[in-house]
Amino acid sequence: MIEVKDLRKYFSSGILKKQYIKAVDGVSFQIERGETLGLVGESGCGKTTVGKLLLRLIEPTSGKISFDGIDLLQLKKKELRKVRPRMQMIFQDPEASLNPGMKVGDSIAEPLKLQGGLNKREIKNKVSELIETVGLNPEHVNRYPYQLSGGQNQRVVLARVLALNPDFIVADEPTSSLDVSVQAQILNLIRDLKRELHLTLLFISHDLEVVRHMSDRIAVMYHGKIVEIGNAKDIFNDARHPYTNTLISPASIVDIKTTSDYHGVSGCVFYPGCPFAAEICSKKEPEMVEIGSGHWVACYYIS
Amino acid sequence: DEKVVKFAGDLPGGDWGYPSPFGFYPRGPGYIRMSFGFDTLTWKDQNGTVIPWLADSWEMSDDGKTWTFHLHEGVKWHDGEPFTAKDVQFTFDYIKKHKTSFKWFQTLGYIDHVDIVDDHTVVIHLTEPFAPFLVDIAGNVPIIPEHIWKDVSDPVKFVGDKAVIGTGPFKLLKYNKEQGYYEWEANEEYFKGKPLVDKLISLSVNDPALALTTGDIDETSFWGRRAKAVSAFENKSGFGTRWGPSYWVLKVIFNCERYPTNLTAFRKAIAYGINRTELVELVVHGYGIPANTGLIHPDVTEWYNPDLPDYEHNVTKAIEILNALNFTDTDGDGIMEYPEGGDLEFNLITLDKFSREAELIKSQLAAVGIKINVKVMDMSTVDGILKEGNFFMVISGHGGIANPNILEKPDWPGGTCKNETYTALFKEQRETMDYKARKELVFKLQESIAENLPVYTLYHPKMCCVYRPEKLDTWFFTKGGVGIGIPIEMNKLVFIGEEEVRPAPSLAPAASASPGTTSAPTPIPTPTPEPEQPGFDVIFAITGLLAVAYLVLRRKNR
Amino acid sequence: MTEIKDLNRFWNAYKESRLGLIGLAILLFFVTLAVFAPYIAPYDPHEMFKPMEHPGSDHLLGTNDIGQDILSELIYGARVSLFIAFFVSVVSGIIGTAFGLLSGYFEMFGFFLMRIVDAFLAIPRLPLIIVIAAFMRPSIWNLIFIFIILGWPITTRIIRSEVLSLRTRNYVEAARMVGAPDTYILMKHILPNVFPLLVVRLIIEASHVIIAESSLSFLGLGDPTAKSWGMILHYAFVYPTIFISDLWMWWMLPAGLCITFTILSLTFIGYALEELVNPRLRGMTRI
Amino acid sequence: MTTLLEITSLKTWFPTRDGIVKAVNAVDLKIEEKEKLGLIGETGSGKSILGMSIIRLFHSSAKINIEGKIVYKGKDLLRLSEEEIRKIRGKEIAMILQNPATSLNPVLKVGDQIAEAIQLHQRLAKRAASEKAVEMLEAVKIPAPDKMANKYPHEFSGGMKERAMIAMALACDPSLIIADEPTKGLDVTIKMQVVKLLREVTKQRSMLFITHDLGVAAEVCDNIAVMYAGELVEYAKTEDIFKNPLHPYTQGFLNSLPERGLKPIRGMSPSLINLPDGCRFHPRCDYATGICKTRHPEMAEIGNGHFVRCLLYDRS
Amino acid sequence: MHRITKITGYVAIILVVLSFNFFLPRLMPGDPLSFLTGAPGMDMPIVLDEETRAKLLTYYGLDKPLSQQFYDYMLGILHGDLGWSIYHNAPVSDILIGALKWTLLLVGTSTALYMVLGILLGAISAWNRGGKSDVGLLVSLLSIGSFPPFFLGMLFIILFSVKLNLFPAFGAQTPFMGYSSLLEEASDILYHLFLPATTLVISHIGGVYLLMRNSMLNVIGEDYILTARAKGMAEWYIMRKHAMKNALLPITTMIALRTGFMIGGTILVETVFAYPGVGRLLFDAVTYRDYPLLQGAFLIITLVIIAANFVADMVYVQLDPRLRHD
Ligand SMILES: Nc1ncnc2c1ncn2[C@@H]1O[C@H](COP(=O)(O)OP(=O)(O)OP(=O)(O)O)[C@@H](O)[C@H]1O
Ligand SMILES: Nc1ncnc2c1ncn2[C@@H]1O[C@H](COP(=O)(O)OP(=O)(O)OP(=O)(O)O)[C@@H](O)[C@H]1O
Ligand SMILES: [Mg+2]
Ligand SMILES: [Mg+2]
Repeated sequence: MIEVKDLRKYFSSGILKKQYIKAVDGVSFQIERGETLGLVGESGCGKTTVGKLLLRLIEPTSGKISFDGIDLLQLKKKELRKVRPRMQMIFQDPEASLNPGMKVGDSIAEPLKLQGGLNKREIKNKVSELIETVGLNPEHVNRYPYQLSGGQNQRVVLARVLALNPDFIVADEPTSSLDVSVQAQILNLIRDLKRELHLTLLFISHDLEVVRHMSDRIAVMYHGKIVEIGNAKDIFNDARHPYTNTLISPASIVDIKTTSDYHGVSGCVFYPGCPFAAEICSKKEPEMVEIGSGHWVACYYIS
Repeated sequence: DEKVVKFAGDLPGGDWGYPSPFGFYPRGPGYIRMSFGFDTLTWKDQNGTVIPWLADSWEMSDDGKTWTFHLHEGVKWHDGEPFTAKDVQFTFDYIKKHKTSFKWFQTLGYIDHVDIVDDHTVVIHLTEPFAPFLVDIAGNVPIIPEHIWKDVSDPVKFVGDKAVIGTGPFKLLKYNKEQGYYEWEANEEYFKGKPLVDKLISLSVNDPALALTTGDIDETSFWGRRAKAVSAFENKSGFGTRWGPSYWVLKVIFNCERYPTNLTAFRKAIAYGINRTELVELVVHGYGIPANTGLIHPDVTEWYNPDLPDYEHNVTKAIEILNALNFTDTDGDGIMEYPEGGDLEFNLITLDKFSREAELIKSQLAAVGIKINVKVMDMSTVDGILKEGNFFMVISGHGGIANPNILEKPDWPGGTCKNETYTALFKEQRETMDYKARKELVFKLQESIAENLPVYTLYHPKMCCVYRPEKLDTWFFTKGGVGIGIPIEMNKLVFIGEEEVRPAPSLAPAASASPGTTSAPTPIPTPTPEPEQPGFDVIFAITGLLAVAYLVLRRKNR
Repeated sequence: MTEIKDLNRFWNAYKESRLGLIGLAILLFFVTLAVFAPYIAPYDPHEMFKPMEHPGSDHLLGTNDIGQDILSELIYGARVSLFIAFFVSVVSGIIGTAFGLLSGYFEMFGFFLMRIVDAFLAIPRLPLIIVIAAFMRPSIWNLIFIFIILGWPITTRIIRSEVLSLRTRNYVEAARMVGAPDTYILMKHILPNVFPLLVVRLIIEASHVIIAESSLSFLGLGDPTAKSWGMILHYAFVYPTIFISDLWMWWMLPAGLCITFTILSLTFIGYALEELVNPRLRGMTRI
Repeated sequence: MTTLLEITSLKTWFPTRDGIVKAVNAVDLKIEEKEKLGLIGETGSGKSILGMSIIRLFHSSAKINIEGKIVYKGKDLLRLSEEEIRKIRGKEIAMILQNPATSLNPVLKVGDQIAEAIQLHQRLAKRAASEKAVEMLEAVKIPAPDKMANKYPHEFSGGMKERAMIAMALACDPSLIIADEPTKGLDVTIKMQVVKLLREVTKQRSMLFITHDLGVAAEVCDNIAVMYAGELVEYAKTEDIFKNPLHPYTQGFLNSLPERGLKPIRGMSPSLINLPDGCRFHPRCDYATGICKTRHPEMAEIGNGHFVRCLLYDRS
Repeated sequence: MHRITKITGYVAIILVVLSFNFFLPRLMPGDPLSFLTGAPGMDMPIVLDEETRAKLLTYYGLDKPLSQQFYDYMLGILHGDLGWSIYHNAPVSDILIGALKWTLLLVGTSTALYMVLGILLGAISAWNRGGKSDVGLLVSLLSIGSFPPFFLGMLFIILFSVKLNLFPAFGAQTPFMGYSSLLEEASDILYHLFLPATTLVISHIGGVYLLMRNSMLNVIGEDYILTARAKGMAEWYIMRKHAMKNALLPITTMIALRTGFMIGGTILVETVFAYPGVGRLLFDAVTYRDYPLLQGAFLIITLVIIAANFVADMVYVQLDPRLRHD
C-alpha cells in the first residue's frame, strides 16, 4: 500500500549560511494493506515529519513515496487533491485540529462539501452517521470545539477523518494529550474502526506500550533514521538495537549521554549515546541488516 | 545701565539668514536685519524722502546716465578701517560680478561702471537712464569693505565676523540660526551718532502677542487679520501702538490665455462679482482697505492714481456682462452655462493662508452664477502652476507696491498677461527722469491695469507695531517702505533718533525719486500714524447684516 | 477568538468591560453628532455671523474669526474627522488584510511584500506625510489617500504574522488534507480567525488617523475648506490673541477635547477588544 | 515515624463567573518524615491544586478560598502571614513544578536561579551561593556543573532542565518536596534517569509526588493516594494499590493502561462546579447501586493502612 | 545570519529612502529657486530673467541631468557631504547638526522619561491587576495619552506660561543670556525643555505603559514566576528580577520604533513651543523646496530610526540569552 524509499527532509534556516536540520534522513519502509505500522522514537526524532511527508503536507527533500502504486511525488496539485481524501492524518492535539470558529458538525461536513456530489440532506445524514460511529451524541453537532472535552474533540477529528472513507490514516500521537482513561477510549475506538473499515495505519507515538497495543509491526526511529523495524512481537521480545533496548527497559540503561550535536556525526546516529559503541560506529553509518523474517536492524554491534 | 530692545517679527520663524549682504534670505525682514550693519549711499526718512547717508550729496548728468556722489568723510568700518570711494567702487564691481549672490539683483543690470574721482567722490555710470536709481540702487545696495571682500570668491559661503563688518549703526554680536536669534550691539562710533539702544535682539517666538505680554519681547508688529491682536494692547498701560500701511496687496491673478478668463469683459464681471468691502471686513476684520485697482498703494501719494475704477460690488452688473457674453443660466440651477454648454465652473487656486479669502470669493461668485472650486496648495506648487500657466484664477499677494517698479509685471508671479503697449509704456516710464512726466506715465500704467484687469486687486492690509515705550518710543513706518519698499517699522533711523539725522532742507538735493531737478516736490505732510480704530460694533453689525443678506441671497439661489 | 464569531457571546463578554462600554458610549455620541449634524447643529457651519462673538444664547460657543458658529463647526467637524478615520481604517484594513493573507500564505509573495513593507515602515511616518501632503493638494481625498498608503503596511504585517501562525495550525492542514483549495482555506479558515485581531487593529488605526489628520491640519497641511476639528484648532492657533485672551476656552478647548475624547473612546474600545482577543488578558481587569 | 505534615479537611475553591470550582474538596492527608507519597488521578482532579495549596502557591490572578488546616511541624500553614509562608517556601517545603521547559526563567542563568534561593534563605553572600548552586548541579549529576551554571535554560536539554529544577528544589535542604509531575513530557529513557535521581536525592526527605504515570509512581512511592473530583478516594501502600485496588475508580484507572488491556472507564469526568450528588464516581461506576446516588461515602480504613471511599466497602 | 539579513535590509532601506527623497521633490511642481526669486505670497517680488536663472541653476548644480545630480548626491553622501542648503544658505550638515542637537535633547530626555515611567507604571499596574492602583493607572494613562500632542502643548502654554507664568512658552534657551556658569546654562536649557518634554512624555507614556502592562500580564501567567514564588522570593523581587526582564523583551522593538519616529514626529511640539529642531527644519525645507536640506533631513531622520532599530536589536539580544549566540 505504502512504500517509502530513502525519504529525506532537511529543514533549512538562515539565508546566507544555510543550516540544515535533518529531520528525516533516509527513511525506507513499507506498509501492507490493512496493516498498522507503529513508529516510535524520542521527541523530535522526526516522527511527525515522516507522517506529514507521507501525505505530502510538506515536500520532501528527496526520496520516493508510492501510495497504492501511485508515485505521490510526481502528482500535480490538482491530481494530488484527488488522491488526498484517501489518506488522512489525525494530529496530536485535538483542539488545535478543529477550527475554533466552526461548529464541530460543520467541521465534519467540510470534507464532504469539498468533495462534492452530495446534497445538503445527504451530508447531514452522513454527519449524523459519523457522529454515531465515533460514539458522540447528535446534540454535539452544534457545539463549538471549546464546548467539548479533549476526548470528545478527538472523536470529532476522527469522524472528520473518516468522512471521506480513507484507505490510509496517519495517527500522530492521537492520545498523548489525553488522560489515560480517555486515551483508552480513543485507542480502542481507533482499533475497532480499523478492523471494521480495513484501514491501513501509521501509528506514531513515543509511548512504547501504546504502540505495542496498536501495531502489527513497529519501526524505531532515532534522530531522523529508522534504526530497527520488525514485527511487534520481535521488537518487544527480541530487540536488537541498543536504542530499542533503552526504550523497552529504560531502567536498564543508565545515563545515556545526551548530546544535542548529533548532526555532525558521520557514523551511526546513536554512536554518541551508545554504551556498546566501537570505533567503527563513529566512522561509517551502519546498513540495515535483516536478522529475522522482516526484522531489520542498523547496528554494527548486532551484525 | 544697558539699554536692550528685543523684538520679534510677525512672520513665523525668526531666522532670516546671515545678516551679511549675501547671506540674508530674500524677504523684507532679512534685508532689514542686514541693513543694521551695512549702509547705503542714500536712505529714506519717515516721509519717504531720500536723504543723504554715506553720500552727503549727489548730482545727476542731464542724460540721467551718470551720477556723482560726494561721500561723507570720517566714516569708519566696524574694524576701524576708513571708508573711502574705493570701497564704493569695489562694491558695485563686486556685486555686479556676483550678481546672483546678492539677492536683490534685479536692478544691477543698469550699472555700467564706477569711477573714482577722489577719496570721497565716485561717479556711477549707468547703461541707460534709470529713474528710480536713487532709491532702487543707491538706496538699496549695501556698501561693503574692499579690504575684506576682495579675496572672497564665493560671497554666499563667506560667513563669520568679517563678513558682517559694515559701517552701520549696529555690529552683529551673535547669530543663532537654529533658534532664529540675532544680537547686535551699538556701533559707538557711528557717523550719524551713537544709537539710542545699546543692544538690539531679534527673536523667534511662537506667539508674538503672548511674548509681548510676558515681557519676552519689547516690540513686534501685527499685520492684516492678525492686527486684531492689537486691540488687546491698545488701551493697556505700558504699551504703545503705531499704525501704518503695509505695502502689500492681495490680488486675483487671471489667466489671460485661457478661455474664459482671457476675455476682459469676463474678468470685469468677476471684479463686479467680488465684494471687496466684505472681504476686508470679514477676513481681515477691517484691518485693511480695499485695494487700488492699479496696484500702487494709496498712501504713496506721489505715484498713486486716485481716479481709477474700483468695480464696486454689483451682482446685477456682473450678470449683465456675463449674459452679454452669452453666459446664461439655462437650466436654472443657479450656475451659468458656457455658451457652448456645460456649467461655468473652474478652480480657484490659492495658498493655505488665503483660504478664507478664497472661500468668501467662492460664495460671492456663486451669487453671480459662477461655480468656483477652491484648491489650496503650498507656495512652491502654486509657483509652479503659475509658471506653467495651468490655472484660471489664483489668489496671491505680494509687497513692493510703493514703488512703480512693481508695475513691470502686474500679474507677477504669473506670466500669462502680455500687453506690448503696456510693456513699452513701462519702459518709457523707467527712463523718464522728469518727475511729472514719469508720474503721468505711472498713472497710465495703473489705468491700464484697472481697465484691462490682468489682475484684480483685493485689499491692502494694515499694519501695527506694538511696543513698550519705556524701552524705545521712536518706532515709525516709513512712507513708501524702507529701502526698495519694505513696509516695516524697522527703519534704522528708529534706533538713531530721527531728529539728529533728518537732513536740513537745504541739504536735500532731491526728494523722493525725482532726481536731477532742483524743484523738489512739496514735501508730503507727515501723516501722523493715526491709530485707526474702526468701530467694531458697527463693523460687526454690518458684517452680520451682510452675512444675513448673503445667506438670504444664497437660499434664494437654491 | 471564537467569541467574535458568536455575536451574542461576544457582546456578553464585551459588556463585562466597563472601559469598553464607556468608550462605546462616547463614540456613539460622536457618531450621532456626525450622522445627524444637520438636525443637531444650530447653524450651517459655513454661515457667517458677527465674528469673534463670545458664548451667548445665540451662539453657545461663540463665533470664530469669520463669524461661523463654533458649535456648529464642531458638530459638523465630527463628520469630517470620523469619516476620514473610518474610511481610512476600513480601506487600509481591507488592503492590509488582503496583502497580509496573501503574503502570509504564499511564501515567495510574502517575502517580497515584506521587504516593501519594511521600507514603508522605516520611512518616518509624520515627515513622510508632511512631504506628501505638501506636494499634493490638501484635500480630504488626498489626505485619505496618504493615510491609506501609510496605514496598510502595518496591518499587513500584523495580519501576516497571525496568518503565519494560523497556517501551521492543524485544522488548516486538515483542510488541505481533504483537498480544500487555497482560496477556500484562506477565506474559510484563516480570515475568520484573523478577524478579531483585525478589528482591534482597525480601531487603533482609526485613532491614529484622527491624530494624524488633526496634526496635519494643525500644521496647515490639512484641507482648509473642510470643517474638521483639526482645522478648527488650526485657525484658533493662528489667531493672534488666542493665548492672551479667553478665546481659547470656547474656540480651542472644545475642538481639542472632541479630538481627545474620540481618541479616548477608540482607545478604550481597542483595549476592551484586545482583552477579549488576547486570552491571556481576558478577564484580568473587570473595568 | 513522625508526622511531618498533616492536612485536615482542606478545601480549595475557586469562585469564577460560572460558579465555584471545587478543586480540592475536604481532603485529609498525612505525610510522615521521609515518606514518599504518591498522588495520582486523572486530569483536573485537583492534584496540582492540592500540592500548591500546601504552600499557598497560586498564580496571582486566581481568586481563591482556602479552608481547613495544614499543620507543618506544629504550624498551621494556612494561618501564617504572607511573609512567614515565604520563609517556608523553598526553605522548608520546596516545589517542583509541572513543566521544566516553562518553569525556568529563560533570561536568567540557571546557576543564578538556583543561587538566589540559597542567598535568600541561607543568608549567604552571592559568591558562596553561586558555589553552592554549582554543588547542587553536581548533586543532580549535571556534567561540568561549573560551566553549566553559567548557561541559560535554553542551552539545557529537557532532562537537564528537569534536573536543574530538582537541584533548585533541593538547594535549601527542604524537609518536604512537592513534585508535580516532574516527568511529564520527558522521553522514556530520560524519564527513568530523572526518576532514579529523584529517588536518590529524597532518601532523607519526604516527598509528595504528583503524577499521571503509574509506572513511575510505583518506582518512587511508599504510599499512594488516588484522587477523583477533588477528593481522595483511596489511600494505600504502593503495592496494595497495584495489586489490590479497591475503589472502582482506581481499578478502572489501572485497567485503562495499555499494559493492562486498555479498558477505559466509561463516561466523562465530572465538572468540579456541579459535582454529582452522593458518590462522586457513581455515574461512571459499574458497581453503583441506588444508594451511591444519594449517599456520599466517607474515607474508611479497610485494613492495614488501606483506606477507601466507597460504599461497597462500607461496613456500617 | 539574522544580523546580515538585517543589515542588508537597512542598507536597502537607506537606498530606497535616498532615492525616494531625491526624486520625489524633483517630480513635484515648484522649484527651489522660487523662494529666492520671490514666490507667491511673499513680500518682495523679484523678477528673474532667464540668464540669472540659468546662472543660479548652475550655481546650485540643478542644471545638470537628473542622473548626474543623483550621482553627485550619492557621491557627496559617501564623502559625508550633504550639500549646501539653498534657503538657509549654509552647509546642510551644519544646519542639521544645529537642529538635531535640540531634537535629540528633547527626544532623548522625554524618551528616557516616558520609557522608564511607562515601564515602571505598566509593571506595577500589571502586578496589581484588577486592583485600585491598576484601574487608576490604566484609566488615567489611557486618558492623558489621548490628548493630541499639539493640543496638550497649547494647554500647557496657557496654563503654565500664561496663567501661572512658571515656564517659558517658547524657545530652547533664554536668548543671549550670557551664562556665568555651565550649571546656569544647563538649568536654563532644562527650564525651557520642561514643557515640550512633558508634552511628549505625556503623549507617549500611555502607549508604552499599555505595552508593558500587556506584556507583563503575559509574563505573570508564566510558570517561572510560580517557580520563583515557590522558592520563597519576595514579590517585589520577583517582579523586578523575573518578570520585568521578560516582559521587556517583546516591547523593546516597539519602543525603538517609537523613538525613531519621534525624531521626525516632534515637529508638532516644536511648532507649538517654537523649539528649534529637525521637524521644523524639514517642514521649512519642504515649503521652500530646499532639495539638499530636504534630502539631508530625511536621511538623518531615517538614519536615526534605523539606528534606533539597531540599538533595539542589540538590546534585545542582550536581554534575551536565547539569541545571544547566533
Ligand atoms: N517546519 C519546520 N522547520 C524547521 N524545523 C522543523 C520543522 N518541523 C520540524 N522541524 C524539526 O525537525 C525535527 C523533527 O521534528 P518532528 O516534529 O518530526 O519530531 P517528532 O518526532 O514528531 O517529535 P515529537 O515527539 O516531539 O512530536 C525536530 O528537530 C524539529 O525541530
Ligand atoms: N485559578 C483557577 N480558577 C478556576 N479554576 C481553577 C484554577 N486553577 C485550577 N482550576 C481548576 O481546578 C481543577 C484542578 O486542577 P489541577 O491543576 O489541580 O488538576 P490536576 O489534577 O493537577 O490535573 P493535571 O493532571 O492535568 O495536572 C481543574 O478543573 C482546574 O480547571
Ligand atoms: Mg511529533
Ligand atoms: Mg496538575
